[in-house]
Amino acid sequence: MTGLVLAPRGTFEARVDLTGALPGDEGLAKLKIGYGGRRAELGELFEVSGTVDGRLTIEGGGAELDRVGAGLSAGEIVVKGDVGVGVGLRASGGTIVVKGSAGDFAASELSGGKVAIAGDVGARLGAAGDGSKRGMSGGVVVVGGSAGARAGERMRGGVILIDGDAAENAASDLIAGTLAIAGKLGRNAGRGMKRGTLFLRSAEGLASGFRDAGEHDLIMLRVLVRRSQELAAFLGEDAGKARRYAGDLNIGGKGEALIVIR
Amino acid sequence: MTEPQGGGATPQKVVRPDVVCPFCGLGCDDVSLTVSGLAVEAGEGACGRAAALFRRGGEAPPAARVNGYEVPLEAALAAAAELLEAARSPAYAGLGTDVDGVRHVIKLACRTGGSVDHYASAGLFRNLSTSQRRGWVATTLAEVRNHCDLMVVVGPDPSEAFHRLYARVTPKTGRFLDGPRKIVFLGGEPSAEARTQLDGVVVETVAVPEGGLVDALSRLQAIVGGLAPIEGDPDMRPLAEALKSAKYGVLAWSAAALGEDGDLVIERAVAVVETLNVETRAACLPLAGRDNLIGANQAFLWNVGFPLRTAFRGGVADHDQSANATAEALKDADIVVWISAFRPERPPACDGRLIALAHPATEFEREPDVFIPVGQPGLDHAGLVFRTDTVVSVPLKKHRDSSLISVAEALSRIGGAQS
Amino acid sequence: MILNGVEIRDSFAEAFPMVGTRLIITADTAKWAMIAAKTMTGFATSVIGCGCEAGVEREVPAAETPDGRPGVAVLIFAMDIKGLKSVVPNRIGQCVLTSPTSACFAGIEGGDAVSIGKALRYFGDGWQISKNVDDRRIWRVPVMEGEFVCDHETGSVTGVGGGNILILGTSRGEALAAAEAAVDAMDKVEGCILPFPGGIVRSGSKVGSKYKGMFASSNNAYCPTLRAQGPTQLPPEVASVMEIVIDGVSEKAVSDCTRAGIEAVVKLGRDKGVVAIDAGNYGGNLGPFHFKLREIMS
Amino acid sequence: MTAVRITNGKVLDPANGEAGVARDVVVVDGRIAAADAIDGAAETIDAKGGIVMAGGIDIHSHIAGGKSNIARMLMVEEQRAIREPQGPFCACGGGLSTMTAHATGCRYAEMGYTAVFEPAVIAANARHMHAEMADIPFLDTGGYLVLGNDDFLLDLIATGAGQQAVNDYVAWQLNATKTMAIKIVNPGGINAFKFNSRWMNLDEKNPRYEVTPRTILQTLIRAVTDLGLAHPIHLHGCNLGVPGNMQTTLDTIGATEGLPLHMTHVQFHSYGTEGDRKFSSGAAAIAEAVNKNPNISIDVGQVMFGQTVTASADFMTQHRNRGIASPGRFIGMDIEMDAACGILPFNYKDKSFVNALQWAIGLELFLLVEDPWRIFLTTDHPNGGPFTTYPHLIKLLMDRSFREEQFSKLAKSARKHSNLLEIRREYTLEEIAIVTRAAPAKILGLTDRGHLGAGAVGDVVVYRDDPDREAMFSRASYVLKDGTVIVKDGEIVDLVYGRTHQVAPDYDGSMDARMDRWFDEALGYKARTFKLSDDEIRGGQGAVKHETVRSS
Repeated sequence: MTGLVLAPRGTFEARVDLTGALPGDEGLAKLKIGYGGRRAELGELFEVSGTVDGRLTIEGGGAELDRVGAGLSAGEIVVKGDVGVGVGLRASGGTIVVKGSAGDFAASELSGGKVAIAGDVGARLGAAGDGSKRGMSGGVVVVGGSAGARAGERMRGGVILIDGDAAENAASDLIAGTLAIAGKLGRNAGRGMKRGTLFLRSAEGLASGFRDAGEHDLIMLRVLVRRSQELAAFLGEDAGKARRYAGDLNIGGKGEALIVIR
Repeated sequence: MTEPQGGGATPQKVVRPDVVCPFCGLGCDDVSLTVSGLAVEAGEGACGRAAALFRRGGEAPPAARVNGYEVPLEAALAAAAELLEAARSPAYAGLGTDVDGVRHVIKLACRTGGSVDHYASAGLFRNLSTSQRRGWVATTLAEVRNHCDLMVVVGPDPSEAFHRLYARVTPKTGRFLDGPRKIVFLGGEPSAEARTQLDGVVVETVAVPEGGLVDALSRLQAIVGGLAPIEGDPDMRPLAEALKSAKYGVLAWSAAALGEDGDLVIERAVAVVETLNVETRAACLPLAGRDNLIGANQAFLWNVGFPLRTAFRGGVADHDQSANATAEALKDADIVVWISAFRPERPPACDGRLIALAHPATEFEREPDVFIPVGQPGLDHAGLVFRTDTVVSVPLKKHRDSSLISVAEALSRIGGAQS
Repeated sequence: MILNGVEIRDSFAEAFPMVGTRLIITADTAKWAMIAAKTMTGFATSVIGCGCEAGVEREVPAAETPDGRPGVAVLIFAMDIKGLKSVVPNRIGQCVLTSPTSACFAGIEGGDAVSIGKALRYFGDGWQISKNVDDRRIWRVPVMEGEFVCDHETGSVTGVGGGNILILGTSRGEALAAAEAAVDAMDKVEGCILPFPGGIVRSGSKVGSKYKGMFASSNNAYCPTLRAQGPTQLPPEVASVMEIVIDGVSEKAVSDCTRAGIEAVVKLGRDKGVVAIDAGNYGGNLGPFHFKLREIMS
Repeated sequence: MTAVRITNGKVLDPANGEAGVARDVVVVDGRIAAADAIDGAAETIDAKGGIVMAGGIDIHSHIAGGKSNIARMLMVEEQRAIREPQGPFCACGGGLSTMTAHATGCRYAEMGYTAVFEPAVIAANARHMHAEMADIPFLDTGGYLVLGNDDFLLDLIATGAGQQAVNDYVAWQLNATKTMAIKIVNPGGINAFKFNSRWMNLDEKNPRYEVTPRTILQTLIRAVTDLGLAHPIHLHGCNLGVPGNMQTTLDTIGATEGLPLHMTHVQFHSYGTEGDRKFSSGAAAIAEAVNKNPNISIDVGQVMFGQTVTASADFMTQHRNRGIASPGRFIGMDIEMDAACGILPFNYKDKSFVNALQWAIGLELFLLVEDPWRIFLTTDHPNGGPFTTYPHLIKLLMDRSFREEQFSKLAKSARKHSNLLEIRREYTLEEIAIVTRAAPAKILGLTDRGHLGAGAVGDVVVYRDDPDREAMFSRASYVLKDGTVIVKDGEIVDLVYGRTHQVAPDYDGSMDARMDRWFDEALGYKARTFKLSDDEIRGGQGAVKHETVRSS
């Protein structure tokens, strides 16, 4: 079962906006997509093969490929390479797997489904887009590498796990949801956090408005690791105790950063 | 109004009073210009920057150039049209032009495709980050001038960019003020010139540790909203009390000066004002308006429906504030159309071709493929620009005969040659 | 039908649909899980007087609970979903939230949602925290001992209430012993509870009364002391009758439970003083579920 | 000479008493000529089976200016979702409740409208308004200047400067802003909000100037009467949207003392306080008052269900309503000692008691006001809903069974509170022609518009006589603007631009000096910068200046 396969016909000379290229679309080759300052038929840029069966594979990929899987609601997209900005933008379901890295606004305003990116992601992972009040509201995002600035900005639900580092201002103005960062934090993580949970390895990099609330045996942790494979992998299956930092207290926030004691 | 001077070979010296200044967005209209032939000197009313930007020697403007060679204007326009015809991803950048110039950028970009951004839009989009998301309560220059009894300047002194700000909006007296006006600099210091303008106004400064403005405003927001935030430096309680008891408190800032976290600073300042308005009156004065930035954005909104940083592809507009920012767009652009009619702003470095519709005095790091010197709106031709408060727009007039064409005309002719 | 000397009467238990849910109550120890479960299912013998019928379904091993701690599954039944939505949060709030180390989870999916944490979170006075993982929301309500963790809501199911058997014995002691044996066996059936004290009700009732406002009253046809004063269902050798009432999540669960109970009683046999097994019904016109004893045992 | 002959159609021209007359309409050089003025024509349009009317005129639609731009910015989702397709005559605009200038012109033209007037020009924003209106294709436009909250005027009244000074000031402002009528928005209330008043009733004094809305209204009614403006004061009254405001509206009618007054979006001002929710329809009482007072005209401001954005100078009211914004955003601005604005997205829902009742109240007004020459078809675009809903609204008015079917979908609680089902009236085509063309032209004093008599402008529409009136009015068969065919079968086929209309009454020259001083002191810039010049209107074309009694 291979589904549809898109193979680039050559190197891209301009940014390609793949909005609308979703698995399950019979007429993919005729789809008008943005190519630099022009519009082009997808078939001009990609060789389209295979059959529609809910899966779409993009061979090669490339940092020029913007908005891959934007608006996805079902099915699977696999990119055997990098993607540009806005991968999984406002998707509500399905699965997107990127074997390479992704640009800015990956999984921005995601409301469901799963996005897995093997490499690094740019700024504003899962964040709110222009003019939107809220970022990602549901679903799961797993990043194998590191994330750029403002990961999870204004996020209000769902789970983001970052295996690598998160640059400055991670979880800025985060409303709710769970953001786990295995690596180092840039400065001011969690600034303006209203609610929500950060899972961290160390408190270094937390914004100034966080205060240590001590070590606790949290039943919640036991529940989370049993309900989420991804969190189990991150927290350890026997997670139970954590040091809790409350914040951002500068703004009267009720969020928390938890450092799981292993 | 005119004062004929001398005669013979010396060009007639004409003094033009009450000239509207188009540069910073305050829209001062009491600048006096002395024009002798092509030479221009700003006198009374002009701040230092306006004087420098209005100043012209008597020399004839440079000719248009293609690949560094002087050519007739027509040839340069044709060359530009040809380059654009072949372009794949144009980036229209700079955008320092009047409303008419922006209209023509839209028309051309709609045809050629490509992204459009203004070179000074960073501050605008920091403001939009909040105004578009949650809105705000804002005010205009004359409201501040007459109503505001307490102004809080958030961050660096905006008068660095808006030279005559305080003289214009916070003079010693205001129509509805009962006592002296007070101005608090939060996390910034008034310049020496600002202090002179603020003579008769009670000036206070509240120092904020480096990088601490977001947290300070967070605490202010919390206190005004009835929460009890943690203690921090500075103590924001006195300012919160002052704002609550003010009749018309204004929080002002220059978004461009607020740095990378500026959007977060602004969001908190807006929240403070929002909360204050439940019981008393307050408003924001967001300042960002250099070189008709606001006018360009306004013209975009009514013509395209989107703010700046919009790209056109096959005639369809797509708004994306990060992807279509000039710096991002340049990574992909094979041609940059640099537009800067108000000042000799240098175009950014880029790999692609460069068409410059630029101020005659522009010094290029790299010779543009096509250089078309353009006139300055409000000096070489009439035009319309918007003030920083977005509501008022001011008419610019022609004050000398320079033969320099307007951006609108240049683009219109490029578009005409192209089709 | 006679099994091991015990008559299985040609009768049937007449049962009604009830709406029920299952909750998994956990705690640091099995002891505390059971205390919380017992407390929250207390005073829930009959929907008539208690608003619901509830009981412990089974102990759940730590490996199977949502938080990996020892747990107890309880079932709660009410006459309709509205009733269930009112009693469930109320009982959890009073008896589980308050019980040391406890947590409370949904034990059933689908059906109308019944608020648990969704309703109880307000105890947190704004300090409550919700976590939504795997499309399931849990609430963390700060309490003096730590945090009370509770699922946002639980599902519900239309089950069966009022399944029953009557054990007719030759003496009070023998009837009770037989009923206890039945309860032991019936307890092992999943999906059922026996809501009465120790699973047994000695005051099995008939519908209605001569007194206005009484919905149930002494089932005089089965009262041994009244056998001389009207129609009786008791042969002369029967001196005592015990009833076991069964509520279950499905018809099958009730049927399985009924069988398990009868089998246990039959195993004791006539020698241990069990004369007959009967069941309570109202003539078959009121409840849609009829558990025919002989069919179940055939 | 260019000439177009429209033949075989039925002419519906109520202004000239023609109700379905079979005659040719001939347009010569952009103006309507007698049918026999020329032999043949360069172009003949066969309007067989069609109804021929004058171009539609919308007297109240917020199509341009700062508040429209704020709305566009706030509703970026709508702009993203609704893009105008690229085409030879279409630009890159979009939106619905927040249409771009180009889209506004296109959508109106497709429906057969050729003139639309912006009812709220804040003087400080007039230049922007004109710049934006110049980019609206197809339509004649003009603006009504918002006065009544400007500090200069309130100061004149408060200091007893006299009616003459007020008249001079009003005339000065009309000249400076190149507008065509005077609008009052929440008289004195917007100003009072700057001094932290939250409510303003008709006889309540402004906290600063101690002037009441009644005085402001009467003073400005007197001013436009003295100046001889064709259009009466265009009033957005006190207490917009407040339950019980029907009494304010009735009192306001009383305050006119028989002088002409146009009351706008009256639906929002016709609320009672009956019923368990303390919100009820006051339409019957308002309609009765309108019927009895021939000096009063109204437009309705019908509420139509769906997402829109409300944009008003009435910051006081909008600030009060900020909590019901949907999506939850709100922009307010105090503006230049002049007025203010408040922009608030809103989603009208048929299952909402209040919204459903608002819908019914609007229709009740339409159906209970007897004289179609004094009521105008508006949704107060975009405040009650986008103007693209007009065809649907026309069907509601013309088709009782359709109206009842729609009524049955409303929230039950609202149905109980409306007597809409008792009203049997159905608008005739002629009445539609009156409320959408003839009457608007008349109330605005546009003598050469809204009719098809010789000399009128060549703004002509041919509609297919479709029994489904919504379909009929959605896409005109032909639309001519100044004699040029711009729409064919509901599609734009050519791109032309209309003109801007203004009045320029004379004023005493001493007002110039006074305004110079006021601008220098209060506004902080020059009156001469503020004043628009003719060469700023439509690329130097200037405006069409209409006669007033005191004309320059």
